Amino acid sequence: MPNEFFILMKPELVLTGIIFLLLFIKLGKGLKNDTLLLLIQVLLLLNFIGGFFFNKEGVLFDGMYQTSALIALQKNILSLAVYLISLLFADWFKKQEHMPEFFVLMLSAMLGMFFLISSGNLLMFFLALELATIPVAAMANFDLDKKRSSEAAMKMILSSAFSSGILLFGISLVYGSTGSISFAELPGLLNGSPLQILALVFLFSAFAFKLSIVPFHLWTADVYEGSPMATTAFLSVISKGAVAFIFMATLYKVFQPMHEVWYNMVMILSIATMVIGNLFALRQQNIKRFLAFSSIAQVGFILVGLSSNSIEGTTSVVYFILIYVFSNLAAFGVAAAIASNTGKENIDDYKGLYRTNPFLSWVLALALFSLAGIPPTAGFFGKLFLLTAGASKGSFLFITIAALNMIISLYYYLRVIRAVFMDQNDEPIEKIRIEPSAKFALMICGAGIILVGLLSWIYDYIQNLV
Amino acid sequence: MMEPGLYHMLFISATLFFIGVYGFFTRRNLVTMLMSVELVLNSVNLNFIAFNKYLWYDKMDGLFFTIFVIAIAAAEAAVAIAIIINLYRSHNSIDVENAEELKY
Amino acid sequence: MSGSTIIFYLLAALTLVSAVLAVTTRMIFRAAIYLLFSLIGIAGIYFWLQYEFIAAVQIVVYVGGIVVLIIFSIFLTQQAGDELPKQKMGRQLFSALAAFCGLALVLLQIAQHAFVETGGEVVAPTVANIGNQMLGVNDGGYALPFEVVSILLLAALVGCIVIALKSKPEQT
Amino acid sequence: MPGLPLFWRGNEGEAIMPNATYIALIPLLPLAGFLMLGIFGRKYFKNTSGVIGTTLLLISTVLALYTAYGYFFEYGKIDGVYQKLIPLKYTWLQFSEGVSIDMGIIIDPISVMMLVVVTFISLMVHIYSLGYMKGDERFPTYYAFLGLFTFSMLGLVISSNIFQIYIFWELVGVSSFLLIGYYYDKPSAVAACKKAFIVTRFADVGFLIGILVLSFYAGTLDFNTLIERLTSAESTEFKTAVAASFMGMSALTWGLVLVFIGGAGKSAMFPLHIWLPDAMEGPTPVSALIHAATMVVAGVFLVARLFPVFAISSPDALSLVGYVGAFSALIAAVIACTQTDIKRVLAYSTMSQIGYMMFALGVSKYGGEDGLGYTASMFHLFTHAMFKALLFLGAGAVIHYIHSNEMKDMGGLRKYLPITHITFLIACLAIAGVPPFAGFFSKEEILLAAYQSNQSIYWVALITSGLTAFYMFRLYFSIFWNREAHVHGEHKGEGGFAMMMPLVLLAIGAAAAGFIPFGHFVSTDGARLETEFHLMFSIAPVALGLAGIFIAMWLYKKASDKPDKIASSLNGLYKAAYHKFYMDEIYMFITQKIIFNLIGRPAAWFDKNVVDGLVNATGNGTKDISETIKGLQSGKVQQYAIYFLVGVIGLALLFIYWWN
Amino acid sequence: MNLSLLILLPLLTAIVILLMRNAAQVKWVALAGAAVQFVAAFVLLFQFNHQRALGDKAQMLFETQYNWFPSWNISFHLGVDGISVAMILLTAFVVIAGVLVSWNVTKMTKEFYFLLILLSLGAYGFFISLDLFILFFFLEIAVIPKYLLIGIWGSGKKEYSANKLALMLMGGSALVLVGLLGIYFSGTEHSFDLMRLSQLNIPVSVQMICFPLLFVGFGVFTALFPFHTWVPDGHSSAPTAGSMFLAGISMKLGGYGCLRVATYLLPEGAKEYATIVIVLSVIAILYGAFATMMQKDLKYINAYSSVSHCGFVLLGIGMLTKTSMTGAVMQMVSHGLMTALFFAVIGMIYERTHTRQVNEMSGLLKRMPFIISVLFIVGLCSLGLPGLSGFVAEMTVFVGSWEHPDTFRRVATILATLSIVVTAVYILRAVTKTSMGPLTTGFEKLTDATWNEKLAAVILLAGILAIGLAPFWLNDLVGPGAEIIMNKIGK
Repeated sequence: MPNEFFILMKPELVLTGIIFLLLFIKLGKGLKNDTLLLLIQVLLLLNFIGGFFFNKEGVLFDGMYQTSALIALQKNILSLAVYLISLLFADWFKKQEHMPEFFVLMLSAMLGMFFLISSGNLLMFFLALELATIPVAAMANFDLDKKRSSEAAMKMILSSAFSSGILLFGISLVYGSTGSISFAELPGLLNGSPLQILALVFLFSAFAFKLSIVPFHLWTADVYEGSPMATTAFLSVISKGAVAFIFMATLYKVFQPMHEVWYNMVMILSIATMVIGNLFALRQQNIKRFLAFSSIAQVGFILVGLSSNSIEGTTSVVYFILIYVFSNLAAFGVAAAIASNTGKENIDDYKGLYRTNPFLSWVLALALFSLAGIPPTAGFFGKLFLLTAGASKGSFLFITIAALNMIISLYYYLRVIRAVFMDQNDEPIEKIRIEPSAKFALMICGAGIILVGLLSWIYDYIQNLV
Repeated sequence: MMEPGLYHMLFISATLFFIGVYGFFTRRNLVTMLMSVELVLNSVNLNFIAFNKYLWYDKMDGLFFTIFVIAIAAAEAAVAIAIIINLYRSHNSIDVENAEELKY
Repeated sequence: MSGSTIIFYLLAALTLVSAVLAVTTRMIFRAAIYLLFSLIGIAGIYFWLQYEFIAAVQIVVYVGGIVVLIIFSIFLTQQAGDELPKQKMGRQLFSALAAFCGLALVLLQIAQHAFVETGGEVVAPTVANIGNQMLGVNDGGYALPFEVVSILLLAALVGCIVIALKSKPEQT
Repeated sequence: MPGLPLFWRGNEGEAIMPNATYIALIPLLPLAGFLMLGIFGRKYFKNTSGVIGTTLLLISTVLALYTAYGYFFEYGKIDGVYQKLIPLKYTWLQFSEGVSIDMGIIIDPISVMMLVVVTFISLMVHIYSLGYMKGDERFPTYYAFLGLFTFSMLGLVISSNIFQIYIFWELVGVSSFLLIGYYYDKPSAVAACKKAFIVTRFADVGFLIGILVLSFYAGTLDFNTLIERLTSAESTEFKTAVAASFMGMSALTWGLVLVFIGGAGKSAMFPLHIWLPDAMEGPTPVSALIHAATMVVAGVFLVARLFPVFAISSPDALSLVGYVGAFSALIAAVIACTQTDIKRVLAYSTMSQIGYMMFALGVSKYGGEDGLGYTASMFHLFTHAMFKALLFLGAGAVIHYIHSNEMKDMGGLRKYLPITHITFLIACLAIAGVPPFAGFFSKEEILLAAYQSNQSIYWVALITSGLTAFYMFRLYFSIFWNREAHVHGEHKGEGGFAMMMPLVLLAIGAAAAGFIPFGHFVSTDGARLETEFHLMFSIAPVALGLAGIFIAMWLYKKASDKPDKIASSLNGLYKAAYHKFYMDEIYMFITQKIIFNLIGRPAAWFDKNVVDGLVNATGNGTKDISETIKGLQSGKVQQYAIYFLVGVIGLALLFIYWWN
Repeated sequence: MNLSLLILLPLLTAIVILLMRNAAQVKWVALAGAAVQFVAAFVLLFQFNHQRALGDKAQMLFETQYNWFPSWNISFHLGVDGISVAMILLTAFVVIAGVLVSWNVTKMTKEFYFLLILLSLGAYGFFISLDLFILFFFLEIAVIPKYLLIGIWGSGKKEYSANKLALMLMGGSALVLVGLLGIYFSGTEHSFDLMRLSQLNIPVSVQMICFPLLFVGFGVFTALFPFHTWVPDGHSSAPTAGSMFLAGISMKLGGYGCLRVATYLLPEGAKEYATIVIVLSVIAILYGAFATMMQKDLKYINAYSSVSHCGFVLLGIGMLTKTSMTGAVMQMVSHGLMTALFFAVIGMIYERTHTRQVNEMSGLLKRMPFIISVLFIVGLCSLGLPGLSGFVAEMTVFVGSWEHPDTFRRVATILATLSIVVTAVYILRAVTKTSMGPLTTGFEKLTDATWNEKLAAVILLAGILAIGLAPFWLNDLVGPGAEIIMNKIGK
């Protein structure tokens, strides 16, 4: 038992270790930011690499905690993302007085997500979700002297408290009608009665809130825009990824008896999410807000794949999120590099960027193409497989609407491309000095964007784990 | 009047829940909004306890849920209040209508 | 009608009426006090249900912790005597309508649902039972959630410190 | 031709085949000239290109004459009937089973006759141009285009496949276009070449559809097979083609009428003639070659090529040919009487004469004596090529000398241009049908054929013949007599040997060609046709012709105001004829007002505003929606929560009460 | 021949281009790459013919197959039949010419050639794909290079045009995608493999839904009315090589897709919707022609005329006879070469006169005989002069269309033939106005074509003439492919 305990909970334990290490360092006040950041980066890299080894399938704490190869992979995707974040926003991190605290918060949230993915009952699920949320609200407020940052944090904490209330109400109804909070027992107890549908809707809305599914998405853009870039990236990539994983697991496993209900729910909300996300993204000027709405639309796509309720669905969602990590982080990384050097966050400021910063421009272009689903970037494969998985249910109208939404999304991605490559500007952003670590991370992202799609074994690898 | 039972509890909790929700919708002061959230969480706690008491008395899941929710509520309130105070410092107001710079 | 029933109804009335007042009064300090009453009412109901431990926790955490925190923050951010700004009428009406619809829907569903009951043996919510299970690792033990909550509280603490304890020089 | 026998004699019982190699060379040599001069001429053959072109064509001419000799006198006949021989056939494009475009050579009387005519006239024009175009900036280009035209025209006449003829048909069209637009910096020339191309193109669509119709029913594009299948009443192809009807006419008739429309376009039949007068913007030798002697008779040739089908299977279509021809002949003659540009007069005259050939075909029947019209038509084609080329070249000499096309700038030139004068006179006599010049014989045969078969056409033809004599001599007298010449000193003579030799050779032809016993060689069924000469019959046309000549002499020999007086007394008719019966205006109305304004402009407008507008509206609409719903994201966190709750309630209602 | 080579060569070229240091090196690398590819295309042609002559009757030759996404049953399956070989030849011609005419691009040369080669990569891949997934992959790969080429190196309202093009093409491919997914899930065996699918019988109900999706989707690429409006704007704003690639290659992707995917895999759908296809294509033919008549910008003229000419492609496909389909493919090849050359010439003229307005030029023949001669030839090809490729293709379509005895198709054919007059009108108007007449003042100093322009023109002309003068080789190449498609459709 003890050995198994350490092996199975390895990711969480490692993360906890890092958190405490950071706290001790902070208390000791021994290290400069640069050194510390390097240390953190190394630790996170080790965490990521370590994630590949000693993975075992198993259950702990009477089913409260479960893990499997797929879950390990999902956690590792998140680890990778966190590692990339630590590289990409190095410039910003170094300027922070409270950098260790930021990482403590971020890694706590990560820990919450790990528990979330591994959670085996509704209580663990709820606690992990809160652990994954509350520190992020604090992270959102990290630009302490910016009004927008506080506003964003306020919106986040209040909205999420509200959504927690709804979620809890839903959980209580599930509990009341079945008497169980265990994921393993619930499928046998759910029967699709109206009250359970009501409970499902309440639960669903909480997931939807975290995933920014329309109409529960409204906090997203404001929080993304106001928060520091690193927080935004964390929210949009890691938080979303983790919730998508557990959402999928919950729907596929726990609510399998009610799959007809949630299939339709997912379909309707998917369409609404794509359409609304796209329509809002059309007219955004701020790059973070723009990426916020774009990520909302992306979630709409994830839902398409998710709706398939099949192995292909799981695989394609995990695959897509892997790709999404690379693409979105690359976009945020470029935006961060520009913002931290010039303070410019508007798309119009990007005009003529290519003339002065070709590297950033190409990475941004790759990232946006990948988000738009243009070959040969991985985003193409990701989206296509999501659609293919979704199409297996045979709803042509749904798939057609989804496919047509790709056009709108292409339009606004091209708007950025156009600003970067085509528009004339007498005063383009000057040549930016990119942190070496950020440059390295951008290269990783770029390579990921290209290779994850073309190398088909990655997809097969995921499929084998499912 | 009937002997109080499950449905009474559920009625109270549901009503409390939506009173909290109403407060959350209408209060302009951030602290009072937070108070409304506390009402909401309390109503849920009551739900869990009621279910545990009347239906699923063979285990204590509902009870534990309540305990943890209380803990979470505390943590949430703490962070929320920290954020509100910070917001007050920058805005000199905790009126929610004054914090809507981020929109559209 | 037994005495306990009357007590229950009184507690329920206290809870609900003070909750309504808490979300409607325009004096912020009074709102906090009404909230306090409402929470005490709920604690009373827990007592009534013979969940004394929970009732105690409720009193300690909410009344002793959260409400105090809230009152503190009110003092920090507001002159206590000020009237709260009034919400727009349309918003109020719409909120009331939405909340009422929600309530009606939920109550209707609850009322229509035939709840089943476990036939198992009653486990008394004594402190001993709760304590054992809380820290147990097997057979429905809640050690893991306990740990998770501790980390959450730690993180919340760190967050609060960073946010609220803003160092002076930065304020310029 | 050492080593190359004239023809292959196969084994006993097999058909005799002429040697295709040298027949193929006839068109290919001018093509070689075109390629060589077109690509390298500007660089390497700046001055020698004329000689190169002419030499190549001389070889072609010799080969053509050799072929003619061989065919008519050596091997062409079997049992007294000239055969349609196909010495070469190469599948160029296979559409489907049986239907393919073949590049082949057909050797039969008319194609051989045309080979001779085309090469000979072309040679004359080549030689003539050596003098006429001397010093021109684009001399090599000119000869290149001439080569292209000659190639195309020769290809056209030896085509063994109806699609092959269409191919060369288009090619002569384009070479005509290029040559009309030769003086490309003159806006009128540009307009004229465009007009010529587009009008004939319009007719070609008819031809094309006709081909499609015929080939569909015949199941082949090969001339011989097609004719065979569509003329034998027993064949299934014939039966279906006759049985299928559309708007009251059989499919076969439709096909033939459509093919005839193509022919009418190229041969400037009414109402598709409007391009021909304008085509005179090209260099005059070109007019002689293309717009008088060869290309414009392609329509006649086409009808002649398909004559058995017309005559046997669809008399309706054939009579249409006859009436259109007769009407064109008359109307062109009337217009010719009023024109003052000498080349335009000749152009209308050409149109009129082609009308003759057309109606001669129209009044003919198939086989034996009844086929007189056919023979006459071909005969007239032959003689007309001689004298009309001569007229144009003569006119060219005049224009070369006087630098103007207008009659009013001319007069009394007989002293300055003696050779031109004489040859021109011979040509005029020939066209007027004065014995014993060539035109007399061919025209007599035509009139006889018309008389025997269709009286109304005969009378039209007779009147036209009188008018012809009148306008030709009006032209003649206006140029060479009338006023005294006022010629500037810089002009030197008639343009040298190069220009005079063709005139003389053609004059000999125009004078003597009539004596060829044409019926021996060319007839509907290939058998020998004896044409008799009816003295009594000839009196009327000859008398009319002479009358025309004398009226012209009375009016135009001396400068006077008589013509003007007559013109004003015939006010309406004269004006109408002078304005070519307003055909151009009608066309302008149709193209500009109807096609451009009522179809083109609305189409462009529709595209820009409706179709494209819809596309843009979709884009803008999306943006508008986006702008409209931005209030959803109001920045108020409480509103967000309200939407949240509304969403939850909505979903719950939807799935509890409706979708379940 | 290993067909992967056709994809690897451009890929290699593109990578090498990225590694180059200066513009001159980039140009030569691109040219070398295009030339090697050109040779490879010919090698393919000869080997293909050789193989056929040896009696290899397989539907597709040189098949190669690698597993790609085995869990989706996707494989990297390549193979060619005569139709593909013809399209590859076309691409090779256009690419090398496009590289040559872009010799003077000075703005971001490296990126320009990189995108050009990437675009060609998409086309090559598309034409040899036998798996619908990779077919779609290559179809979409080509969209963004077009967008960037227009947006960065274009002229006029380039951003608008680039956007419109990218969005409309994406719209088309979105429909294609849905159609492909419909096919994929139609049977019990989920497969994207073209050969496999052609043996399965896709249920009629699926065909009825998927055919319009696929046909319209691919149709957008090939200017199906009313989805053609990206064509005029896109072409006129694009840089010369961009227009050449767009009209010469890209629009053909659509036609090929309509034929190979929509019609071949969904024969019942094709029959059912033939009427609509024919009506739309006849509208495109005539309407495009009439709209062209009103244009004043040379590029717009050619762009609208492309709408009209591509209508013949769709007409040929819609008529569903072997001959008409052969004609459609020939028209694709012919139009590709012709329109590429046309755009090349327009580009040459524009580079010298700095205007494309027909009204602002006159008499250019005097100053640039070579360019204008080519303009004449290509104009004549466009209006269907025998001896040039346009004639052959159009006539094949006409004859093929006429093989149906019913009145509707007859009338459609006749209406389509009428367009050749309108074509003559606008082509002659444009050509004569620019090249003939008195020379516009200010143009006295203009120079004729440079070596690279001449070479580009000669290469394309050679292609046009090779088809125009000796169409039988192309016919023999394409015909059997069309016959297989027809056999699937049945009579």
